[in-house]
Amino acid sequence: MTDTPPVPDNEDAAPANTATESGEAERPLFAAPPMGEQERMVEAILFASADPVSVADLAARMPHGCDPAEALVHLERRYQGRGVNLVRVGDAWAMRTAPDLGFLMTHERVETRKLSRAAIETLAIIAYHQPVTRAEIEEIRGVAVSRGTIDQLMELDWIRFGRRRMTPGRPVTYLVTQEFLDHFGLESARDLPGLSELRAAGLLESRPGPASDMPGTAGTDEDEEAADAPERGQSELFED
Amino acid sequence: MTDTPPVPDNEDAAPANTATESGEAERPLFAAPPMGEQERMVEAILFASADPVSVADLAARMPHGCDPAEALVHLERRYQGRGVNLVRVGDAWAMRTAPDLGFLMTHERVETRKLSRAAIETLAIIAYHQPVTRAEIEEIRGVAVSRGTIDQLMELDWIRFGRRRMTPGRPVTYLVTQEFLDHFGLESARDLPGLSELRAAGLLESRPGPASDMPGTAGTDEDEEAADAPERGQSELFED
Amino acid sequence: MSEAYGDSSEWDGQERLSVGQRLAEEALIVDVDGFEGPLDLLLTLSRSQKVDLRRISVLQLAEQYLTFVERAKALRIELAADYLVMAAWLAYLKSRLLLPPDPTEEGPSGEELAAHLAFQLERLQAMREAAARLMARDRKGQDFFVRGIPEEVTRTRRYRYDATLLDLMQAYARVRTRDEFRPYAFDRADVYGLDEALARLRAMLGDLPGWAPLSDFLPEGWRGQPARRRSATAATFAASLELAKAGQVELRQPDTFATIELRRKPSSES
Repeated sequence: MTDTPPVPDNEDAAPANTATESGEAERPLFAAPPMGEQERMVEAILFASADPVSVADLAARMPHGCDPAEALVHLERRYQGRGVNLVRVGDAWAMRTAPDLGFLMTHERVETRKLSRAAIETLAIIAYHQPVTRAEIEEIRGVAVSRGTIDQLMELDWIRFGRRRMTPGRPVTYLVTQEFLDHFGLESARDLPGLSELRAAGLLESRPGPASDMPGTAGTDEDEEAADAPERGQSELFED
Repeated sequence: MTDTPPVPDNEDAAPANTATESGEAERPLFAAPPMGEQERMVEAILFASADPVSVADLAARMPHGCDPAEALVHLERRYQGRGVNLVRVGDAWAMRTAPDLGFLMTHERVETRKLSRAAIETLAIIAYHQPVTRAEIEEIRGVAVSRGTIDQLMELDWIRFGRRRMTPGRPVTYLVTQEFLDHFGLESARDLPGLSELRAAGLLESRPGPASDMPGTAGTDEDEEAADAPERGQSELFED
Repeated sequence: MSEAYGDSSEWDGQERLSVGQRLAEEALIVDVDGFEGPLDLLLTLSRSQKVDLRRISVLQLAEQYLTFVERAKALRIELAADYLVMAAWLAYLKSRLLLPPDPTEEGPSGEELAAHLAFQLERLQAMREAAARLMARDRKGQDFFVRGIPEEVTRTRRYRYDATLLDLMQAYARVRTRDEFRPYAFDRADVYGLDEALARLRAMLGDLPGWAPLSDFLPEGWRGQPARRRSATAATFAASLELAKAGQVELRQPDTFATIELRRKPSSES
């Protein structure tokens, strides 16, 4: 709170070894605080700052006449072997937890695993054909879709429920999420390459298939058309 | 929040200077790390967190057999008079910059919305009289407490709901939070300034008025709470 | 501003107020919005007694308050109801304090009421001082600061599933090429044949009482899914034409695109 120029009134708080070594009597008016005090200041600034702080910035923030470079030397020594270390980041300084204690910070081990073949295929079908019902996914994949696969994709926040289809049984539809688009770097599901492009990219070897469809032409739009769209079946995509 | 006891699977990560000084051969399986090492761990954990960390959380995160409470004692001593201090917040601990160096932190200062007089007084009443009902706050202030005031204090995470009072209408009570203690640099609600004097003067008692028709006390209620909620001393909390 | 009241005894005769005193008094009244209710105003008035709140004269305070309310009325200033309620109560309190106690009357004595009012004022004042001391403390984000670069800790063990856009496209390509490599076979799953439709229609004709829409003749399981419904409709319609040609049914359609209906041809009975 105080905006008054800081007077070195904390000398007693400063460690004795540094506070006493300078000749107090000779200090001019507005003398810099003793080095112990400067070290405290650097310590506090580095602790509270959201970014590493350069020596120049330290000097600008500390009272006139301070020598942050020297204070940093003292501080670095003080934190050697501690749980927290002073580290240099480019031409700036920051406090970081000691690398060997990293295990305390990351209590979780994140293991990256590949999605199962069933999951990635299901995801692809949802992305290309959304909104799509489970029955339709099964129709396209030719095998049943397990509850676990859907759950996993839900948990990853890559798919979500769309509107129910206005057909008997009112089956629920699936859509891909914003999270999905973010993860795969897409602006919209319409940006997914079409089959012809897949083929051009060599992902679809072999002979040209009967399908010339552009994905995303049918119902990549979100919810509104899903409900009243029973007429234009998703399976149309495959029937030409 | 794993409840499984953490296994000390990172012992090899301990720095050489501490790992070698104890007789490795004699250490039983799963022995706790030496106290110096535990102190480093507590230091790192508290440095890494912007929020206070409870002793229980420390214990859960440190290797099996550690004694964070003792490590805290060492650590507190080590940081005495430094630019960063170890402070106690309720049953948790945190590292905070020394208050006398606040003038250096112009960059980090958080501009807080100015609180109304009603909000400040309501906060004080809750802190000193907790657990306290809305009707009791209104009794003390002599005016109705607006919902906005309570909302604002809730939003600041300075107050929270306590248990309902077992009186007619079962009015909800309010308490101050750990964030309140942290914000005002209090170790506990017992350390509120002037608390013991107020208690000695009988000003924290909920003294029933001799006349039920005292104006400005009853009927300021906005909602269901019983205006005549009797009469368990708020100061009970502090009386031990 | 309470200081401006001077000695409260002057309130007894309003004529004797100096100009300055009257201005101060009016300022107080005009400022009544700035007070948070009667208790707040009473606390302010009580300061003019310049004594410890514990030794305050509640009688004097009641008179001050009543004078205040009278002046506000004289100045035609609207006072909120709770100020007037307090005035009425204080007038009652005043009478209880001045008159000798009536032993037959129930309830608390004037002194008890006065003591409680004094307690309320003292408690409110104490809370205000406590609030001020609280706000004057070193505060987080103002005077002391938290770690600027917290290192977040998450405490759940989890697996991160990853897939690239390439994985996704390859998967889709795989699904689609699987279809393409399938030996050619007419996919009959969703095709309702003419023969089936004919057989079904013939079987149903016997029970038909009158006109019925064509859609009633669609078999179960072929009415929902669009492709299947289309196929069944086409087959059933073709079958109905076949039967009409054979003279077994009649067809009608009232209007273009209207529902097609059919019935058993009456003459076919004979």
